[in-house]
Amino acid sequence: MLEVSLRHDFGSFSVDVDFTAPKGVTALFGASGAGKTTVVNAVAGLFRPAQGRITAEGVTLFDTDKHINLPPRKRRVGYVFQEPRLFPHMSVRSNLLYGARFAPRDATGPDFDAVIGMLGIGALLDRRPGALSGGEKSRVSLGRALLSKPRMLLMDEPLAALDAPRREEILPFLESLRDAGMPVLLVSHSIAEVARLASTVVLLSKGRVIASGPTGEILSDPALAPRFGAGEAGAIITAHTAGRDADGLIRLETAGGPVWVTDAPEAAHLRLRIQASDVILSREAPAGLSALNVLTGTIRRIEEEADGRAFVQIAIGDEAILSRVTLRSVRALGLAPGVACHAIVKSVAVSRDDLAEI
Amino acid sequence: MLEVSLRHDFGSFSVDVDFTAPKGVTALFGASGAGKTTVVNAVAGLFRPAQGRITAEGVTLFDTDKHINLPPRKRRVGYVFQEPRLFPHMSVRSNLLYGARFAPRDATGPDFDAVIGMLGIGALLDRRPGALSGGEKSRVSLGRALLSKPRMLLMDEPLAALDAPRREEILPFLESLRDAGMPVLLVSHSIAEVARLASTVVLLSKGRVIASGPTGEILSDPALAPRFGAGEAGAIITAHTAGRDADGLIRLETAGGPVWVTDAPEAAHLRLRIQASDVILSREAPAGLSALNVLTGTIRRIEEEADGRAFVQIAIGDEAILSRVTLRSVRALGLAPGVACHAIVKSVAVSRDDLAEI
Amino acid sequence: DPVIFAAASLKTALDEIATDFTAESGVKPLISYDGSGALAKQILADAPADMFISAATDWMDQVEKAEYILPGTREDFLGNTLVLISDKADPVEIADLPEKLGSEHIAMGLLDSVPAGQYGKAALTHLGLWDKIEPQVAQAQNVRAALALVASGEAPYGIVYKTDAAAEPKVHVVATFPEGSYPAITYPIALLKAGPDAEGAKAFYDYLTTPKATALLEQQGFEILKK
Amino acid sequence: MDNILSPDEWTALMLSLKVSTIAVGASLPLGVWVAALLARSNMPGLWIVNAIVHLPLILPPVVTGYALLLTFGRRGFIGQYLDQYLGFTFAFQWTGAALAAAVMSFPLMVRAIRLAIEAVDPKLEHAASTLGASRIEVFFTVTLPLILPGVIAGMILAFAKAMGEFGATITFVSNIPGRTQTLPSAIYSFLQVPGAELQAARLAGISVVVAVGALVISEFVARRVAKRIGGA
Amino acid sequence: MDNILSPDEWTALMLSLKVSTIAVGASLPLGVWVAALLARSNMPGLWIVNAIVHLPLILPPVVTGYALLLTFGRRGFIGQYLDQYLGFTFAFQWTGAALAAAVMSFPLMVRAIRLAIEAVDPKLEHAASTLGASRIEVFFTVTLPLILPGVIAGMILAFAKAMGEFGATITFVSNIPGRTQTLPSAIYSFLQVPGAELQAARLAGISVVVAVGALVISEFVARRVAKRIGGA
Ligand SMILES: Nc1ncnc2c1ncn2[C@@H]1O[C@H](COP(=O)(O)OP(=O)(O)OP(=O)(O)O)[C@@H](O)[C@H]1O
Ligand SMILES: Nc1ncnc2c1ncn2[C@@H]1O[C@H](COP(=O)(O)OP(=O)(O)OP(=O)(O)O)[C@@H](O)[C@H]1O
Ligand code: MOO
Ligand SMILES: [Mg+2]
Ligand SMILES: [Mg+2]
Repeated sequence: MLEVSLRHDFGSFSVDVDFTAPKGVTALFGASGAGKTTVVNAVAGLFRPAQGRITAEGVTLFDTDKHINLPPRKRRVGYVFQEPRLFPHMSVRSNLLYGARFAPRDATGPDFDAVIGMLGIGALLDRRPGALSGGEKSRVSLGRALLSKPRMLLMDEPLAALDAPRREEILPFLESLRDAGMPVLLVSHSIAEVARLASTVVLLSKGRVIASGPTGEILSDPALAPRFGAGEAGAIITAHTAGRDADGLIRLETAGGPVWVTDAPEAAHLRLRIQASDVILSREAPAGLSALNVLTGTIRRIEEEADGRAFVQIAIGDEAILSRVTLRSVRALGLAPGVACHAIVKSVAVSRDDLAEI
Repeated sequence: MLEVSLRHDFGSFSVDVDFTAPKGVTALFGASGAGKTTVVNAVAGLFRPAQGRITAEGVTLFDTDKHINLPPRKRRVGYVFQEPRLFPHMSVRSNLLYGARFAPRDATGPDFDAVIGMLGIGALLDRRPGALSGGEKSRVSLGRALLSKPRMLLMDEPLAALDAPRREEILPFLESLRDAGMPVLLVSHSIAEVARLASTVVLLSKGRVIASGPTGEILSDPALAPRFGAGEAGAIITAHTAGRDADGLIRLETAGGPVWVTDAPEAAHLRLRIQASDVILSREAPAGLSALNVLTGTIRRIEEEADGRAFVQIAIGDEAILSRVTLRSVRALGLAPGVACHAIVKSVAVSRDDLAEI
Repeated sequence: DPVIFAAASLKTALDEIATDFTAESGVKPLISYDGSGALAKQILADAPADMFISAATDWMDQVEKAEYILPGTREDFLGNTLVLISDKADPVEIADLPEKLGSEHIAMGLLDSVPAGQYGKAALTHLGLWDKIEPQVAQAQNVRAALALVASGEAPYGIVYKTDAAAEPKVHVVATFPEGSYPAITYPIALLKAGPDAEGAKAFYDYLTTPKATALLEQQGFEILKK
Repeated sequence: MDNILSPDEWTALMLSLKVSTIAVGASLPLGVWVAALLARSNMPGLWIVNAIVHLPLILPPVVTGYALLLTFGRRGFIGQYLDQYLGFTFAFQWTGAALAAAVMSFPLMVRAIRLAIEAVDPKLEHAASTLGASRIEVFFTVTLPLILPGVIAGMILAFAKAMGEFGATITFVSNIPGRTQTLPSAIYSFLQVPGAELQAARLAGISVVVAVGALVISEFVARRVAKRIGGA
Repeated sequence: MDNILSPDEWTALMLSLKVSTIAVGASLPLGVWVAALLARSNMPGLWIVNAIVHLPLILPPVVTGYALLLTFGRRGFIGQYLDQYLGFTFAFQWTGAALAAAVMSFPLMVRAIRLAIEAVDPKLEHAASTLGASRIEVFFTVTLPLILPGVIAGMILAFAKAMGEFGATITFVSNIPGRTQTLPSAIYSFLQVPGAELQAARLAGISVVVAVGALVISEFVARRVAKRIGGA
């Protein structure tokens, strides 16, 4: 549980932010210059807002009214800065181990070897930061924060400098930390990352919170879609693991019918993100297609866009999925609210990134 | 035309790279630590390899045999560094204008106001870099290189720190530069960016070139797919603009049939990227689907993957598209080389990012 | 071993005498040379010295007034003569000095603080030349620096002690100031209360008046006042 | 001020200011150049330059004064040519005092500037060079502005040293009231006169006020410059 | 060496080395602390500290020596208590020479270290603080290692100055051979005697060799340290 409320005026820019993050991963999302780093710095204790109050897990970190301002070291946040900020005079190993020596005896954290392996920095341990590549630096910086045995992680675009395969090796690790109960405040420009990791999204714009709430709600809100970039909108529905078939596919049950995926976290209940642009609609039950997943529901709402496209929201049980189709298809198929319809989703379109434990 | 050939040994890491980039945008792609920045630094003249030769547009920039080593300023490359490297003692405006004063009289380059507007940094001109956000810094750094009236652009992950909407405002600008004939060497971890901008891809791994060639070929090679990250593989086919329908959809003709998209560059001939995970296969001609685009062809090759999925390559005229489906579907539909089949692609799945002028 | 504070101009002679003395007695005087003023100030700040040889009476007066001196040990020890030097050998009439000097400079010790400078000023005043010469006086930090200015050709003339002139082969004595044109130059000597080795000091004090020692001093150009 | 200072003392103060200012101003370009050389060049014989620069610090000032006399005196092995061909001489001139002050304060100035240059991130200079700036242009547009606080620190150290320098000065140009008698020479004279301690203290006080004034101003300027560089 | 140097000169050389080393070593912690204060603190009265630190540079050395005598002499207003309660006295002891050398070289040391501290990126210190380090821990684990080249520069400047210092030393502890006669004092004595230039030059040469040796070694060490910090 993280409660942030702060106000500050930089002259040319002012922040006025209030939000509450229940638990798990909270994503700060917003355009460049929206104030994300400013908020994270305030939580870390590196920036002192003119006015505000910050509490984390019941501990007051900062309160202008009560004149409380815990120094950064007492906040014990593992901060992955937007730029690496490695200590240039220490080897990579010393950088990584720096935080551990200041941690309280009873503090726990991930294992050194596990972190090294996951980040692929085992070969760099005796090098100095000056001789590392950009991505290597940012991995070491991530490792340094993880290994400081923090009570909370603050991560400002930790994966921005990394290639996709490397990112996919790191994400499960962050998930496992989250699942172990570590609160995380994450700044990211990647919807996929946010959808996969975050339970709460706080959307910032020009120093103000313009939306905040559960990830599913925020991401499936068609009105907010432009903020996330073209084609990133999508709904999140609940799925229950129903077992693995003989050919290795994993069967999930949803309110709209079964969904088969190739890879999923091992958990009974999952959040399943289905990107709107991945959903094909059909009035008749489709046959003879390579796509295995056909969810059945009723059209609830159609939002026409200016550019010849529309978002179609299909109610599936209590939940809904989104499909983005051309207006031509809307007319050709006679789609309208109340019409029953089938949503076709390829198994491979649902990637590991789109599934998260509840 | 850029020819790079260089060899250097750092002890723990060695580079041995040879490639030729015909014209337009050349993307350097590879995992973190693969040697991308090292190559770019060598082209810029900031890193002097032990052995090698670099020529750009017929000018020899570097040649160990001939003892040629043009100083960086004579190379006139606009280098967008991986980290911003702004001059801290100058205002944003002075940073932006820094390069122009050293450019030869007759050098041309993009217009100041156009660059400012495109980057959205008009409000920052009188600020100092110390007070900018991470993304603001990287935009200014991009602007500084663009405004130095270079003969060639070197961009090391120029858009990594930016949000998707901002990125989409910058990409068309880079496209227009490219189309105006500016050679560009681009480092990027984003397949979408590479597919959209680059005509040539050079794939680096551990200091070696493991593949290089036209973007379409490299991206549709199933063997290379894991390097790009899950689900990013996809083929590139040629399309010809056939006009705009009454409902605003743009009709493109391909060897496999018509494709409708919602947005496309204004050009007669286009490269159309179709991501493998976006393609649904069907033996019968499908009907009653919201997906408008059905390409017809013959299965050429099926590459089974270890995890229950397969890449299916479908020949369409001289070209080919890729589809990624589950093995279950391969069996259920009886897919095999030689079998005729329909590839279904949603119009909205083809985004502006997937289309590029030839 | 006794600590001796002695005016810097005595260094050459005194070092030699001390070496002989050590050879004979086994006592090694530790001699600290500096300007008389600096030494006097240190004595006034309780410096652990057994003996003081000043180049001027006023500093010794200060020390005596503050009761640092062993009563009855102060004596006028040495005398010196003021001479005009030049880097050329031609003798000069002191009265012609203003003309000879033209726009050039004459090197002297600091007029307010270096005894050789004070005596020089007194002599020139007495001879009625001071007003003409004053603007051309280059005041050096000590006698040695004045000598160097003449030896290096920077200043064509300088006023120093006869003992100093004798030690620098590059300068020549071109005139001697008439006796009486300046106060007698006396080097008072005294034993002090505060030193670590009163006995050794006394021995050295006595040794200084042995013929062997006085011969050395005379050889340097000093006049022996205390026989 | 007139009733605090005698005309000679007043002249000495003015002379000290002039000498120190000119010593610092005239040696600054050379100081920056030598500092840049020491900080950035890899030339093999550079340690000799470094040693020579430090000499005035290592040697008692009087020795430096003698060395100056032997070099730049009217018959010195450089001085004689200056005199002969340019009719220029340092001897007994305030210019000589300025030379002595410059030489004595040079190591302090160089070290401060050098430390500042070593702190400049060469990556910024590289960036400037890719933008088309030549080495000299890079120096003047990037390096120099970034080391400004260090240059100011070097200047103030040198100025303070110049205001206090006396051993080399008096040996080289002696002490001619109104021409080469700087404040420290005047103070020294007083210290050698029985009972003139108060006068010496008074002059020392004035010297301190002047130098501390310069110090405070320079700190203020350096902080503003540093702030501009740091951001905001 | 024995045939080059008389026993007294040999003693003087050894004394100079001892005095300079101890002066630098003993003032280093204070120097680092004062430099950190001046570089980072915003306390209002700090300019006074700054001024006091610079005083020995501004004043003629003899004045500083005299001030030391008045302060730390056996009847000085601090010295009398040291003498009375601790039985310890600086005046006319080699410890006094070390004190004088320390005081005279202090401004140089502080300025070099201060410049180095000002060049440290506070963002690194912030990073350390988020990792749990207290201010003191941050200083010792991050700031201090980063300023090491500056500290070395400060030490070598101070050492060179201490090796050459003589005005304050001779005034404070006199020039007693074998006890308080440092190399510069010995040189000075020779210089005051006409015709002893060669002996003075010889001692000056030895002084230069020692200090330049220290200089070269320190440069080497500083470069290595800087390289370690810079990368590779
Ligand atoms: N001076 C050096 N000494 C030793 N190794 C070095 C040096 N410079 C670079 N390297 C190594 O060379 C490799 C390639 O570095 P480079 O910066 O080119 O990687 P990159 O492909 O740009 O990676 P990234 O995407 O992380 O920026 C890295 O493993 C790096 O550690
Ligand atoms: N000290 C300052 N003075 C003035 N403006 C500032 C200062 N610090 C930050 N800003 C401004 O506040 C805004 C928010 O900055 P912040 O670093 O929080 O952005 P961000 O959301 O992290 O952006 P990015 O994604 O680009 O890193 C920016 O416009 C920045 O220029
Ligand atoms: O005390 Mo002296 O002998 O005039 O320098
Ligand atoms: Mg930010
Ligand atoms: Mg890189």
